[in-house]
Amino acid sequence: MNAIILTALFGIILMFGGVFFKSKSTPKYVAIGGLIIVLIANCLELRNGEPFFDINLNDMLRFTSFNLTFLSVIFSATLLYFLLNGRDIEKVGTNVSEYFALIFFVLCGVGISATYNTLLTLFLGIEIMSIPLYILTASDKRNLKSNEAALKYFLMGSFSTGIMLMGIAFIYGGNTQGSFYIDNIALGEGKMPVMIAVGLVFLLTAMSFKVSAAPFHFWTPDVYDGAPTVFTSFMATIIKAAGFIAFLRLFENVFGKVQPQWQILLAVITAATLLIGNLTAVFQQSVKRMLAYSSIAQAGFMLLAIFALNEYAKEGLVLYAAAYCLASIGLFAILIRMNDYTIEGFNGLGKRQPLLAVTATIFLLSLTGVPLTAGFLGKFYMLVAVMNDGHQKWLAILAVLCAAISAYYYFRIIQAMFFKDSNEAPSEIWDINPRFKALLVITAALIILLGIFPSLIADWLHY
Amino acid sequence: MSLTEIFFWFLSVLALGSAAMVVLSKNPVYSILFLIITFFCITGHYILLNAQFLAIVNLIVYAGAIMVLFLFVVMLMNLNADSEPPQKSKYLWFIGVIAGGSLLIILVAALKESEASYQLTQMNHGNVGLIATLGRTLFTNYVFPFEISSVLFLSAMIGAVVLSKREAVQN
Amino acid sequence: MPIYYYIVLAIALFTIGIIGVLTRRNAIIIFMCIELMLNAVNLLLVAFSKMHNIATAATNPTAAIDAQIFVFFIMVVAAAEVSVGLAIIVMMYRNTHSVDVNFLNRLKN
Amino acid sequence: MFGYSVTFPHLLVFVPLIAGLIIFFIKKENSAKAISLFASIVTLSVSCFSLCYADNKDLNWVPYEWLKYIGSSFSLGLDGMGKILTLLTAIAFPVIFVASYKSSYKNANVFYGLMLLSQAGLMGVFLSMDALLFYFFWELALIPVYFLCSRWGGERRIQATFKFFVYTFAGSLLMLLGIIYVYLHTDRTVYAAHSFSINSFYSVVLNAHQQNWLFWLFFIAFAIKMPVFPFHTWQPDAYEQSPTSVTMVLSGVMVKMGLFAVLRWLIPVFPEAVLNFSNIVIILSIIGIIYASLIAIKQDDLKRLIAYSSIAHIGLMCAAIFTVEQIGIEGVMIQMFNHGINIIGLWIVVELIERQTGVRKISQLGGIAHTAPFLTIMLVVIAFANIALPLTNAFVGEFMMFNGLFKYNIWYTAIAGISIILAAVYTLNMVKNVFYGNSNGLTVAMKDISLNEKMILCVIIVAIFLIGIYPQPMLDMAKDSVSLILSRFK
Amino acid sequence: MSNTLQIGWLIPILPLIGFLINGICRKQLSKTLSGLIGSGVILASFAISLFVFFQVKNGNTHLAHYFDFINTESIKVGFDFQIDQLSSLFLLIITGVGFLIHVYSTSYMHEEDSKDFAKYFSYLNLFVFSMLLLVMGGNYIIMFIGWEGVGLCSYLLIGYWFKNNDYNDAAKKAFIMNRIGDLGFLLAVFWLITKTGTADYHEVFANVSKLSTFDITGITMLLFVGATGKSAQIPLYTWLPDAMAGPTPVSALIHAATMVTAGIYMIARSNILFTMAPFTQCVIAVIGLATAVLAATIALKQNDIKKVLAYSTVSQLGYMFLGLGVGAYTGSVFHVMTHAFFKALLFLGAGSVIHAMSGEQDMRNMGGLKKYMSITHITFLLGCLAIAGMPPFSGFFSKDEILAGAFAKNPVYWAIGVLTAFMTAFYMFRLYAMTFLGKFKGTHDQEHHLHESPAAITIPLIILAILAVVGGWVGIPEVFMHGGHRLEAFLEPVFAPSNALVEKHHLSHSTEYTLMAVSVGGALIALLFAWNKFSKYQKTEAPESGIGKVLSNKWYVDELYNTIIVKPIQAIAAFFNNILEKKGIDGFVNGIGKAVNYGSRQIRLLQNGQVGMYVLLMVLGILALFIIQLFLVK
Repeated sequence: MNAIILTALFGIILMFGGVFFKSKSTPKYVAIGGLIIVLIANCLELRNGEPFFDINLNDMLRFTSFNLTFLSVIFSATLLYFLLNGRDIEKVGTNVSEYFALIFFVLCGVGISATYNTLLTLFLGIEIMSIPLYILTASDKRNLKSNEAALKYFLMGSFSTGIMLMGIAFIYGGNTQGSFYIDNIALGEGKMPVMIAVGLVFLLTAMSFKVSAAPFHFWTPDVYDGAPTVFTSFMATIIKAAGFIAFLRLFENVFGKVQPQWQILLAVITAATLLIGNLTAVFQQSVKRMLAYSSIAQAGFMLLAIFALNEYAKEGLVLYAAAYCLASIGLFAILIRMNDYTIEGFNGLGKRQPLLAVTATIFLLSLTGVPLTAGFLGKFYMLVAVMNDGHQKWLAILAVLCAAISAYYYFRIIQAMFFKDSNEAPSEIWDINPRFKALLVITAALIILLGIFPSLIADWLHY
Repeated sequence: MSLTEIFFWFLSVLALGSAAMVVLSKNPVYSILFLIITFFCITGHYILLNAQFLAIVNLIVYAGAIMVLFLFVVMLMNLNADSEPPQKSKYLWFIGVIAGGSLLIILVAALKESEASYQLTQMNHGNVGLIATLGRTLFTNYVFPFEISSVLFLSAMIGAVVLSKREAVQN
Repeated sequence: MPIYYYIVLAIALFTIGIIGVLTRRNAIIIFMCIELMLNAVNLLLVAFSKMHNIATAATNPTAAIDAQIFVFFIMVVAAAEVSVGLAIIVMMYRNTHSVDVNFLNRLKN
Repeated sequence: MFGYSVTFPHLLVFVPLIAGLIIFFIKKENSAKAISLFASIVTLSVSCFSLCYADNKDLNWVPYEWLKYIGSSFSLGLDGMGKILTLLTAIAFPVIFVASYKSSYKNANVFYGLMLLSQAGLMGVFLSMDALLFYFFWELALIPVYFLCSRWGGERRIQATFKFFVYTFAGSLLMLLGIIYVYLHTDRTVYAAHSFSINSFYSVVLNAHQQNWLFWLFFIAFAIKMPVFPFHTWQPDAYEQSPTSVTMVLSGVMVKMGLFAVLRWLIPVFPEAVLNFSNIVIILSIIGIIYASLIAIKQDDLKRLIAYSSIAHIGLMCAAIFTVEQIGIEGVMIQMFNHGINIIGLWIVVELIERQTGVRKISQLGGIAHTAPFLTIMLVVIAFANIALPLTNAFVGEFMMFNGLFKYNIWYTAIAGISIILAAVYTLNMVKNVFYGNSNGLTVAMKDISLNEKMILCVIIVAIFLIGIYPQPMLDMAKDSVSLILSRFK
Repeated sequence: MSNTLQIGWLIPILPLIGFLINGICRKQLSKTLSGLIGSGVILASFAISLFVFFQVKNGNTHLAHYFDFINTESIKVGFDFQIDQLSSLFLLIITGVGFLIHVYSTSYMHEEDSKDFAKYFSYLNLFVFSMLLLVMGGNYIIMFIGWEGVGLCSYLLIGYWFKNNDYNDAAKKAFIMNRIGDLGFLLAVFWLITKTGTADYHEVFANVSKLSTFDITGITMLLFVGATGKSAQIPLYTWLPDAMAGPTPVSALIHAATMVTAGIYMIARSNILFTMAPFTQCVIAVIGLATAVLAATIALKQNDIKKVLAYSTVSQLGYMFLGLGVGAYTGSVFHVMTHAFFKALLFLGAGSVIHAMSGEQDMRNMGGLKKYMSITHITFLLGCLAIAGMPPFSGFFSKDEILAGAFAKNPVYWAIGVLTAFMTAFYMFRLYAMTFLGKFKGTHDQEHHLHESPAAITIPLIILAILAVVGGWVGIPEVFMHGGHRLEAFLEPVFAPSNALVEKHHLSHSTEYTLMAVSVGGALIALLFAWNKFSKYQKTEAPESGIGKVLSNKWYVDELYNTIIVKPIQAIAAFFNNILEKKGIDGFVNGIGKAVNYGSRQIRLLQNGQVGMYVLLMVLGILALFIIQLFLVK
């Protein structure tokens, strides 16, 4: 609760601040400060379960340790994102504080869609999350790529909204309670009615769209590629994670009991996502676009959690999200500072900027899922979840093979950085200050730390 | 065949027809007008179902504000039949129609089976749709969503401003 | 009036909307088709609400009302979306003097 | 997180680990070399101590709570088999460092740091008593080697080592699946529903069908590592392309990981499946033995030749393991050590030659014996040890392994035995063309080797004869581990 | 030390020490010093061997256990020495002849510079060491250690002049052919261990009754394969003639006196096994005979002095195997001894000739040497008589015993054996005549350079000559003197078990006389014929033709092996290396990578940048999901 209110509040403050703030970098500091407050408030709520505000929610949101842990993970990731990319957000355009405001509104949406307890709040949350993103994507107004991305994102996004609403309608119509409350519409054992099934498929489609699972992923590469890289970083990590928590909670709480009846659908979607994501990433030349595809591939891995829906899955999803966010944010932060986004642009980075190269390597290893990095434990949990679920073991095998493929494209960057020398003039890298380096090191350290002691996060869930 | 049913069939057919025309008509302005007709029909359905509040809102918000907005934009860009981008290759068109059609068929067929779809709907009486009822609920039980949707509007507003404001010279 | 008719009607409208999205190239028209889809949903929800008003009034008195309020919120969101969407389209038109969605495809593969 | 008493295993892992991490920050090349050498010698002494002070059937250790809720614990233990291999690892690295003391690498600190990290990883593999931990170290050993190879290797290094990496990575991921599956069938522990500890793995109950497909998940990973025909194609390229001192690690110690893993994690966990498939595996290995030996005859590059000969030897060990004969497995235990020693010796000689003449092509060399008699003698001794001449270490191992194989099947032994002839063929060819005959322009200028190299080679030779003449202590060391493994088949 | 024979370990250890000293400080040692050390250690171990021998003669045999070599649950191999009649006899031969040859070498190898000189002696010592290990070993594994050790040494010594690649090839060939035999040996040992659970002689021989006939036959056949490798029998004999590339003393020691007789020793040692495997015995006899004939025929046409001797060695070895085959173990061992004497003598003599001819080995360029080098000439003549089997020289007795045994088994064996004997006499005296009689056919400065060899060469010649004459008298057959066969009496305990199994069929004296008469007479005729034919031999450039061509080309056996074994293997290897490995397996592995790349390039095309397309695909996706959910999932 705290988080939702406060984010909305700071969003508004920043929105109006746009008028008053003189210096260009004030919004950033306000945003960072605000986010810290939000984070603290959220953690406090997680600790003593008491929100600051007393509002008649009519049980439309529900705050469990799981949700709140997840939220704090997301907020800390965002904080890291602000710290790493604050200056780059300022570079996007003139309306800096509006961008920050929008990001806060997005976070508000994330807060809602992570804690929703009725389909209404789910719908609102996702919309509040998406609409500001359309704007952020379009924020580089003169850039046609940005326009195109925004248009595609918007059209397909609202299309998926339509699909989702259709689903909700059928769920509502199909359940005997005639309610939108998760608890009321939660299905019991036994074959589910056709209307519910129809609704399920629509909802599944919509959620898959939000987490960019194949075959509903087509917007992802183009949008991520076209959007200003700072915001790509935001969308590819934090939003995706939020989408997954919404997805997970919906399917766990509503359709959990009839899992066998829809598991095959998720198996198909997951398999498709893994294959398409990994395979397509292999051939990309632009790192940015490659990362877009890799985000699809990673989504494929996270889908395994929703496929399995057991304790391992939930715990693992949190870990995976954390690991994935850390690594990707770090990687994007480095990417933003490159002039040349192609893989050749990374040639010889190991010589020019050893520290960047090393940290980037750690991020990439984590994404590949090499032990001692958080990424490994994420994948590990996912595999445990799937194997534990028992059905469709081939999915696990497919997953590990895809992980092997992913090594193929992640390591291309490593090779470029260390083992290849830049033949032409080194594409100069701008604005690498000690603070930035320190932050990168901290991020890398966090990844390693989580890789060795996942309990730092996982134990929270056992409270 | 009671009056309600007659109305129902009439409105349905009209709605579908005009909806189809929205897709088919070359000229964007016509499309908009057909869409408005469709909305009117839907409003009619609301009235049939005695959902007065929604009927009003639909009329004002949708058929009114939103469609006007559309019309305004189209006029602004003065789009017309010949400025319309040439149609895609025919067979893609077919594929589209077939895909949509089969979706329709599948759903209809599937739902035909379930007994749930033969429950009756309460026509033209029952007081749930009245403004009083809805209003009370909206400001008691639904106060939170109501408030939070303001965030939505704020961001929409920011968006509109940020996107359509002419930038000073790009630095 | 059996709910089935409404379902069929709503799905039909919905499908028409989808077909429109699939086949048209004018961004505005596509957007309108999406609005059409939303309205189909609204209609369906209202129909359902009236259905539940008979079926489950006993167990859950607020069932019917919830749905109609949901429709209200859908309209709210739709309005917001329209403002943003049209803004984006206008911006694009400003840069390219076209509303053809296929006009811009720098981003591919 | 970490517990109270620090035991030999922990020292063995953490000394190289910490030293490696430190060395990254030491810019001066010589001091980096010195420190790494020092660290490796410390490790060696630790393992020597452990030989005396730890007993041989120690499978129970101090488990440090690690991933409480998954049921994995940071537990290292040292048994006879572990001792042998840790000793090998501990010996290998100082030897490598001294041998490569002359050759200087660009940013040496990174090089030596990575080397020590890989040593830590290897130690961990040989010591870990927890499946998940084992997997951690398994990869930790791989990653540094990947960087070493593709940073300091030959001109085709990037493709070669990348192939090597992806190949092994895919394999180990499959193994991970297997581990998880077994894990999910273990009994619950205090905190967690299941456990990764080796004991619960040994006591897990799996039906024949499960064992059968799990067997392959594990075996493929290990087979790629060893490598066994037909999973071997990464190896010659990797050996050829990586810097020699890394090749020493790869072939001297790393391939033992596969064999070790089979002995510790495959055979005892899936006895039924092992009995089912032993025939297939042995046939594969024997094909590999002959195949590799024949190919070795045709090689012109010294490194490739040794690579293929190594494939042949490993194949024999693999075959001997799967006979599940007491004598065969014991032979493997000792042979793992011997092969490590011998092949490192061979690599050292190769590196000395390459460093002086700059070529590895057999056809371009010749008559080195005139200019470098000492080197020649050493090479000849090591080469003959490599083809298992009696009174050299390899003879004991191969004798026992062949004996075990013979117990399993006469004809397999006869066919595999052909390899000792082929081995003689390619080894003698190599000796003749590289060292005998008349010296040519390349080799005439060669100088004989310097003191430190002499010392190292002498150490190796001494080891060769020591074990060759009096192998008994090492056999005793291995005894308990072997009987533990075989106890699963009673 | 309970038993005085426990000191047996000194015998092999001394040569080892000599090897180490010579090997390690070969740079520092002067020639004389290294020569002294080299021969000294052998002399010392010869002394000890003598002591041991007399101990044994007084009936004190001993199995000395030193330490556990391999000791596991399933097998126990001790580092044991078995000191009994057989081994002690061989000890004498090895150390005795070995010592003489060491002495001889000190002078023969004097041209080498001191480093290589020391190397040479260290190798020689190493050889003696491993040979001693071979004969003293108390179980098959120790024997195998020696067995391979001698192979190694012969490799090293043949390739002693490693500048010359032909020599290296010869060395390689020797080693590899030995390896083939060794494989057989090894398999036999495994078989024994698997069946009897041990490799110790006494236990094996004790449990031999437990073995099935199949097992015994298999084991013995494999052992025999080992023997053919080491003792140059068909089909593995071709390495021995090439081995003449080594220095002549080496040929004398290794390829005549000691190493090549290892096979005979091994079979004699495990005689009980062979006695119980009649089939194997038959095979051995036939192979031995065949080898004898084949080698003899080839020897007829060789012109290289050492080659002739080499082939005669092969042929004599064939004799010994014939002896083993027909169960005349004593005879074979006897012949090993005598052969050691006279063949060593002949080789050394040849060596001295070559020395004098400054490296010339072709007999056609020799002749009339008797007036230049009398001692060599006399001793050589005695050697020739001995090998030709003229009474009362040593060769006569041993050969006669074998032939008698053969006749007892099967007259055909005997007939062929005798025929071979004639050929032996012929080619030996052809050699003798071409070398020493007639007039010198070499170049002028060769002639000018001719001289008798120094004492270090001649003395061993003389000693060996004496032995070659009297060596046979330890085995005088019954017909001449009752109880004259001391050797048989001495070796009796070793062969007792076999003799117990097969009843000794005694030939009537008259038969024996006739046999001897025939063989001696025939040999004499062949001898005289060769004598006067080749004493007036003139160099002719006329190329060989017909059978002679075949013989001088050694029946084309090498070419045969080359085409049916070496070439095919090379071809297969090439195929594996170039096709199967590169294209096949590795191709497959890389193929996967390529496939991934290709798939990636194709899938990218789905992403064609058009919203319509995307939405269409989405809708199709939804359709698919609906179909699965509504119609497939039950």
